[in-house]
Amino acid sequence: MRPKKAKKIVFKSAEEMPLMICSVGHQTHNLTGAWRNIRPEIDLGRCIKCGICWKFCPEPSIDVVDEWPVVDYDYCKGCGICAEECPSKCIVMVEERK
Amino acid sequence: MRPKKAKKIVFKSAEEMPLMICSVGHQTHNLTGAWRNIRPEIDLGRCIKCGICWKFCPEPSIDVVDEWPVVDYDYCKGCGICAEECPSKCIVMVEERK
Amino acid sequence: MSQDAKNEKKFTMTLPADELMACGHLACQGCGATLAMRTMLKALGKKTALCIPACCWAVIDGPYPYSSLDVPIYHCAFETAASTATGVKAGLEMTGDTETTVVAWAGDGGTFDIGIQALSGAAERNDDIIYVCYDNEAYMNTGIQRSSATPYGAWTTTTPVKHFKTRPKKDIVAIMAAHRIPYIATASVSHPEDFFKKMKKAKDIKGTRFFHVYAPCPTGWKSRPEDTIKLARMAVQNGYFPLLEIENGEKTTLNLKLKDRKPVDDYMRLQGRFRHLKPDQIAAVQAEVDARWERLLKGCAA
Amino acid sequence: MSQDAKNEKKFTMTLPADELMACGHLACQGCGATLAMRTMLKALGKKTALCIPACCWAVIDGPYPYSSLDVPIYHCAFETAASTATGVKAGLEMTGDTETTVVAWAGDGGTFDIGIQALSGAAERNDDIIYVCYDNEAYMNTGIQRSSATPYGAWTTTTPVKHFKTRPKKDIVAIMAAHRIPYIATASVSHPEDFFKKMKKAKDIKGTRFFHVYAPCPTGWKSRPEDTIKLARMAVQNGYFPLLEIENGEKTTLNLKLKDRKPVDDYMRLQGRFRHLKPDQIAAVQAEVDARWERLLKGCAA
Amino acid sequence: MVEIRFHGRGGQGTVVASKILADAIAKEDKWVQAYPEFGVERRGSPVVAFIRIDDKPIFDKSRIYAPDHVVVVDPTLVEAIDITEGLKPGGTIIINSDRRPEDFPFHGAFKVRTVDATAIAVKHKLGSLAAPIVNTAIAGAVTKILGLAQLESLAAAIRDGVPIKAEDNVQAATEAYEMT
Amino acid sequence: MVEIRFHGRGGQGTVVASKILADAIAKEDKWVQAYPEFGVERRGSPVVAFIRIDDKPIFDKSRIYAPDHVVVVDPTLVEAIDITEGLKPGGTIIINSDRRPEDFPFHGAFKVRTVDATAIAVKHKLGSLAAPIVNTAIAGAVTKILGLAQLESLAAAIRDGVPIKAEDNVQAATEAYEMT
Amino acid sequence: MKKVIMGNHALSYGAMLARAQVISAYPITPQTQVVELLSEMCADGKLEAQFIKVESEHSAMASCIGASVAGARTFTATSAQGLALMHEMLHWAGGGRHPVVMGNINRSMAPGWSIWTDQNDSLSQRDTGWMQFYCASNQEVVDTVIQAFKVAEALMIPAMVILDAFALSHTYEVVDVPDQALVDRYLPPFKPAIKLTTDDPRAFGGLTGAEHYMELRYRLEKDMERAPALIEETGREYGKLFGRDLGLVDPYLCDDADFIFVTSGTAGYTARVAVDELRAAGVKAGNLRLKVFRPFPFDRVREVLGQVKKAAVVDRNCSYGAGGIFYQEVKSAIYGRPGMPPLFGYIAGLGGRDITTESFKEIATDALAKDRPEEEIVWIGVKK
Amino acid sequence: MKKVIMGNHALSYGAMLARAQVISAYPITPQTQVVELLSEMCADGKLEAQFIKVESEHSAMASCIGASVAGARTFTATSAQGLALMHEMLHWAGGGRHPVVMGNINRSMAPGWSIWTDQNDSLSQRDTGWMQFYCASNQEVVDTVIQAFKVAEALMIPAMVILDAFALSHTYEVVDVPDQALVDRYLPPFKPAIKLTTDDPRAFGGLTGAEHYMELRYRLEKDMERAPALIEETGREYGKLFGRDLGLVDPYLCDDADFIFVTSGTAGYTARVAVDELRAAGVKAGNLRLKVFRPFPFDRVREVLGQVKKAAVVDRNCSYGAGGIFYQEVKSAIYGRPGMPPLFGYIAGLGGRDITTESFKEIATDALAKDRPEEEIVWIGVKK
Ligand SMILES: Cc1ncc(C[n+]2csc(CCOP(=O)(O)OP(=O)(O)O)c2C)c(N)n1
Ligand SMILES: Cc1ncc(C[n+]2csc(CCOP(=O)(O)OP(=O)(O)O)c2C)c(N)n1
Ligand code: SF4
Ligand code: SF4
Ligand code: SF4
Ligand code: SF4
Repeated sequence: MRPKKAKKIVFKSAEEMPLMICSVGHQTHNLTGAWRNIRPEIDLGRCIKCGICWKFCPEPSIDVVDEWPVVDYDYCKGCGICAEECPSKCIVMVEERK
Repeated sequence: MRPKKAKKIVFKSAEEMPLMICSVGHQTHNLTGAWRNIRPEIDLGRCIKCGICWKFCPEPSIDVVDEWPVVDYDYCKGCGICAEECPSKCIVMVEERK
Repeated sequence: MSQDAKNEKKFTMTLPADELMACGHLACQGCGATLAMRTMLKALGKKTALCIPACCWAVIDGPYPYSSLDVPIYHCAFETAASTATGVKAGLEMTGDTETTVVAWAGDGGTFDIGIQALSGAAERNDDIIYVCYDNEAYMNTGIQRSSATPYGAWTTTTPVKHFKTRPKKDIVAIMAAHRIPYIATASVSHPEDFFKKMKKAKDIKGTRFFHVYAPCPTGWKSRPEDTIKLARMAVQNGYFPLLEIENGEKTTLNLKLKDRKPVDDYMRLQGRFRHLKPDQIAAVQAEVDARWERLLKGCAA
Repeated sequence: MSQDAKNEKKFTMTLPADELMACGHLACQGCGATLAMRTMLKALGKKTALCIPACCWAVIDGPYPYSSLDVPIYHCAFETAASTATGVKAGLEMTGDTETTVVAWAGDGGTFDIGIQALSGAAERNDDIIYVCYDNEAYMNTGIQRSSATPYGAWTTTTPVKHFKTRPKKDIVAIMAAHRIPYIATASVSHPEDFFKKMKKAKDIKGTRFFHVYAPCPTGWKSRPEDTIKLARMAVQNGYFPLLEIENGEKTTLNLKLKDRKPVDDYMRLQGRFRHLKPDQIAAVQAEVDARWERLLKGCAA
Repeated sequence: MVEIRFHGRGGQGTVVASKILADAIAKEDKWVQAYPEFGVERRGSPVVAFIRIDDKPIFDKSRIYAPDHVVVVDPTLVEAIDITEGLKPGGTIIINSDRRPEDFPFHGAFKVRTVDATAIAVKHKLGSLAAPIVNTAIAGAVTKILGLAQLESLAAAIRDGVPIKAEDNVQAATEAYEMT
Repeated sequence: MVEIRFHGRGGQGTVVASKILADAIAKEDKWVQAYPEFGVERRGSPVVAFIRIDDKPIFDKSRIYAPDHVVVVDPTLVEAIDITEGLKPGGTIIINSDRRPEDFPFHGAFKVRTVDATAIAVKHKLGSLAAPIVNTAIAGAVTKILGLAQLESLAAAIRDGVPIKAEDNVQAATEAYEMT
Repeated sequence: MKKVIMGNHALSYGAMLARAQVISAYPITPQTQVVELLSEMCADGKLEAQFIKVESEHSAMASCIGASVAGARTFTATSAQGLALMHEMLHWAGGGRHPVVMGNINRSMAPGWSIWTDQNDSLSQRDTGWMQFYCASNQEVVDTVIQAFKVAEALMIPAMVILDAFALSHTYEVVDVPDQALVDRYLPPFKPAIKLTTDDPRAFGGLTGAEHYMELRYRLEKDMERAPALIEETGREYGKLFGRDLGLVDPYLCDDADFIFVTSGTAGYTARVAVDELRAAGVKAGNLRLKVFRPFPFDRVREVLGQVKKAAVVDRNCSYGAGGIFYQEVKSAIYGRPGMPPLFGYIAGLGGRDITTESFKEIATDALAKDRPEEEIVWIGVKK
Repeated sequence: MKKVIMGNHALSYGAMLARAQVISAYPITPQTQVVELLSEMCADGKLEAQFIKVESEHSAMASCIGASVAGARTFTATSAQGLALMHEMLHWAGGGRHPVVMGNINRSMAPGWSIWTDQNDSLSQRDTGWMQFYCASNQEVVDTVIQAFKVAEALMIPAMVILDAFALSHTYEVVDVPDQALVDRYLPPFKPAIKLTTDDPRAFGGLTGAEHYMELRYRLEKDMERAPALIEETGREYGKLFGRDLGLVDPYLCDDADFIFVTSGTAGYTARVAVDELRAAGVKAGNLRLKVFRPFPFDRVREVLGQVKKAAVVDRNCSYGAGGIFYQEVKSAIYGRPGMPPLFGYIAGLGGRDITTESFKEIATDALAKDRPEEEIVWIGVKK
């Protein structure tokens, strides 16, 4: 898996660009967390580690840290799938504060 | 059915041609009998008027004259289908004289 | 019977006498495709418009400024038989002609290969056209190159004997059936009355109607011109090209049940394009034909 | 269970942990197509090359000079997913790489409509590629226009409520089955393990393999982003999108037999695109789904 | 010539807001040009729209780089991106927010005005609680603050341009117009 | 420069005949150009082929309108079409026929020579009785009559260019060559 | 009646007012709103037409051709890849004399994927036998569609109405939408002399030998040559009815100019602003905007260029290996004519890069500093 | 080794000697023999390539592109309708920098159906970013295919090798078929710097915004501009190995000429015969045959035209509404240059109409009688 928060690419001249039109950087430079207007919050107390939120996240922005699900808010778009699918209903979607 | 031996079309100028690219004459101007190297000859004596030769001629160059099959040699290409299919074998293919 | 009695007797015509296709056209000797056109027009009559893409028929009809047919033809681009027909139908309707039957008339290449997308699109929209594919099993107009209708084993100029076609023929009827259009029929130049009957029936159905017509090509098959009808008949009788109808992609009817199907062997032997095949290869063809036949019977049962 | 016990417990992963698709991509919130890609790559691994035609995924991956995937992608023309993949495969083979799995990855428009000819051609040649169609039932990338995968009754910007789509969805699986390719499978983002299993299986088959993957699109379906998985699951459970496999166009296997199928009604109610439909119209959809289901059971029996 | 930039998110009707304003302005026989950012915005992602106003025909078809004013339809963007980029010194920034102008960092450098369009939209049952549709309320506030058109023109524009709940939208716009 | 026109029917190998001749001539380091009529000939329909010969490179790519000689591969064409069209006065006409030169109307106006290539082909079992393949026999006769090349060159050309029954074809050509 | 509409809807209104009878189209960004609005117009009965929702642009043009030969007034719209996919059928409509009218949104050709504007898509169709109109405002779009039908049907030659992606297609402008009754007066129903009908069965477009083909193409060219006069005549007629003249070119302050830009599309309007600023700065500048590119307006271009001291052609396109296409064709048009000015060529704005008044000033500065061009092409606003 | 072969087979031999690795093609008259022979070569193992028998030309070019980006040397051939159907993919190969080499047989565009020669098919592709080589003999065909691969791969720009229908495609001529070992020396295997591989995964051709697109296209144009020198250099290198130089243009007796024809394709050879006859009749005539049209050989054309008193461009094509394409581009190339001659334009030979030595004499007579052109275009050999 590519590094997160990859760096933005800036070409100073046409010569710097590869002759063929191909990627040289990684899209993780794009912090899609900014798209979110509701955020998932996981109550680990009630989490049963079923892995369902992880498996269904389309970004994917649920990481597994020390065997626990952790939302990466830099990328989570706030779709709410994890909360919807969580069998133990331990994920709630809360408004981003304005 | 269009007239046989339709006349050839000759345009003297571009203006004479219809603006759209469309036919103004009939293909019967083209006497395909010239393509033939063997010719069907029908022995009417043995013909049972079954209509099979007529129905299978791809040109079609078997006419029906007074209820008898008559080959139109102006167009018959000499494929031999009529002879092959004739149930009473009353059509024979003979070499065109050279 | 006496000569007079014979003179009295009427000449038997199992099809209407009117000819909308006249002689003078440019088909090869013994061309099956030509016979197919002749029969179809007898069924559809004068109020018919044809869209013909690149194919032998684009040549057969005759060069500018001539035509062999008594119905209007739009010679369209190779891949556009269906889409052009759809347009013609819409254009006629919007200008007040609602009766004319619009027919897309294409070869197997123009149907199975480069034209299948336009055909599939028209079928999905259920556009009100009749699509007829006359199948001579290769690109003949350009000099016998393989198409996806070319059967396993056949020689063509692009499937040389050393590299003969090893893929089976694309099953266009099954593909069209999967589109669930109102009417599909197969026909053969050896059975013009059957073709005529089906065409008459199709004329009165609304929506997309598809015909797959078997049309031997002596030039491309390396067969004798006089064998054209015989070959077509054999193909029907040995189950190589079954005559059938499918309604709404569901109801399949086999038009002639064959109790004892003949082997494909002698049918293939009459064609130069199969000359190089070894017995086991011919057996493979036989097996494929048998399998398809079984599927069909199942389909009819279902 | 005690907190310590819980701390001990491993986090359940029904799929490999490796991610070949990373975050930062441009999919909408709750995009099903994105999840489909994530799951497929888990099954195929690094030695995979993708040919992606115009579709949402051409945007989702990210703009030049970036990419979200850890496998090579050739962004190809809209109608060329299959033909480009065929070329890539041939090119790799002729330059010594025989292992890489070449995948054509296209939307429903790029598959059912403008890309079906290239797909049909590749299937007829049995080119050695995996073709995946992720189906969101319309042209979403261009802003929700009808495709031939759009179901009966659905609103799109080109099938406005007053003129909603009245033609049924094209049955791509039946069409591909008629091509008799080695392997066909359907999958749904709601059943990633099933999708994963089938993809693994397909990887080891030679020839043309086709996947039809159900991928809800909240933007285009006017559904809530969080309902994406739920909708996909309902579609599977009510028989609207059955999970199945077809081998050589013959052997059909229904992956989960449903004894009591749920009605499509509540599934449709969750989607704004169907809001305008009257009960009888929804009943019509139900009838169509039931009929197709019956055909499938027959097919399996056969 | 007046040039305004709008900031919002895909799906919030930012473009519609600018369009309604353009309609209102045109009704007063001014010349106007309105366009969205030329991009492939996805639902939720930040989007931009522009409008150009003049009392003679507008021939300049190039994009707006230095707007006179900025309108922020979605306040969360204030943290996410630099909404002041290119804004002319002394330009006005109108933000949909329940906070006070002073609460914003760029207050001072620019004229900041806030309007709680969300509250207004919710009150008039426009859109859902989770996703209220604020474009008409915003339009009302902007029209007033920048003195772009008469309330009547705006109301008329809304009646032409907004198919559903036209009157509720007119009221939302009016309330915003009068509040500010 | 010598220019020759061939008349035959689609499927009879008229083009092949001209091609074989061209090969033979090229073997003697002359420059040659051979081409079929640019048409969509169908089996059975009359077709035409041309060949141009010179001892320096040939730059003229236009078509041949006034040939020096005419070769008629299929005698039935003599009635069907005007095979003398454009033929240079005093040009030679070589016809595949069992009849005598005098039997042909244009005898006198032109030098007419006949060769029974069909008989030769049949004798050497080339093609079928119904459709004998006469192109090599014709080539033999033409080579000799017009003095285009040595028999060896023609034989070699046939061996290169005719895949099946090469030797029988060489013999047919030789017989025609020597007969005439 | 005044409306604030986007360029794409201006196309739809044009087709509606012209009473198109058959529409066959396929969606593509940035054209989609054209077909979406037309779908609605058909659904609401505002437009009595059959809308064929085809499966590709190739089929879109094929079915337009079919409908046209059957006698129906036919419209479609596309952009970039879609236009390119139609290429074979564009030759078909042109050579077959089918007066289809098509809207094309100028979008750059892939790869890489771009949805932004430049003219390479439409200009690569310059040899297909279509007339090409380039628009600079939404008003011009709706007016031109109506005129295009009139000219196309009079000459039996198809016509393309072209607008820049986003800069027009998605930009809302104030448009005076013509009155239907007046449009009906201006544009009578389509009644071709020859059409496909069973009453007079003909074969269209059959195999055409060397003895006929050239004459048919000669006629096409001769009719193309009649177009410029007809466009100006019908343009004046349009002016009488609707108060807006439509011509081949749109000269701005060229009469007394020392230096002019030669432009097209929206850049041709931005150029006017630059001209004003240059004049304010003391440069006697002008702008010649070409509205029609096919047929090429030879006479008008020569007229205007004959009276200026220097000119700079600004191309939002490039024919790789030959340079800017407008530059190439303008040079060709004035070759060998007395009193023509030094002509400078610039390429700007590819792939949606903006062309601003600054771009024009940069061009003016460069051109005014030189006696004659020193490079084949000068690229503006590119990181070299 | 000397062989009498048809032009189509010359293409096949060229591809075989270049060791093409992937061939993807679709049949069309008059190109069919190209693919038929290649099929046989693959079947016989004479050529180690994968031959993809696609279902359309659009797919042919798409699969060539796929094979090329994967690092394989790729060849295809087509004509007219097939070429037109590829149009979108031609832009793709050009813009994507995929060095596919393609044979195109010049055939007139339908409708009406024509299988006979003219140049409208290939010239309508002049804006797609391909190099274009026009051949006049079968020898030139085989030589040019080999050179085209070398130049295309060096620049990463695709190339089209073009020959007239029948006049070359079906005409048997004496050809010296190059020796494989020498060809291998001249043309090393294709080893692109960047290609599609899982070892270094990249996304090719993704969405390219206004901030990047123009630079990529600028690079394409700059590399195109390097082509003329490279074509001459590799042409001389070819001459050293095979005794036949290959250049951009083929001037015949131009040095001391008062009047020259500017020609291309087979007409460019027939013109030489006319030149000889004119000289015999006392007219100091010459002929400049353009072998390369893209990139346009600006310098060579200016050089030659700068030294003659008068010139007549003969076009076997027409851009409707603009005239002959070679005429247009030659005029454009010499505009504003000192000492350039009056240039006359003629259109001849459309739809397979023959262009004979008489045609050229008619042209000479017309041009020599006038001081400067009196009409935009003069049509030769058309029934007006
Ligand atoms: C786009 C395009 N590609 C190729 C051709 C050349 N072409 C004309 S007819 C033909 C073959 C037609 O085969 P089929 O459809 O089977 O009809 P048949 O000739 O066998 O009657 C081909 C390849 C063409 N006209 N257009
Ligand atoms: C030839 C061509 N026509 C049209 C388009 C415009 N276009 C790009 S993506 C798209 C729709 C794709 O729909 P689908 O395949 O269903 O994928 P989705 O966007 O739904 O993921 C269209 C019409 C194009 N790129 N090329
Ligand atoms: S809200 Fe959506 S994007 Fe965020 S973590 Fe949950 S599933 Fe992933
Ligand atoms: S031989 Fe053939 S063409 Fe002649 S009449 Fe008999 S069937 Fe017809
Ligand atoms: S090639 Fe075959 S199909 Fe074509 S005209 Fe001849 S016989 Fe008929
Ligand atoms: S439009 Fe639909 S398919 Fe496309 S990215 Fe958004 S959610 Fe996914």
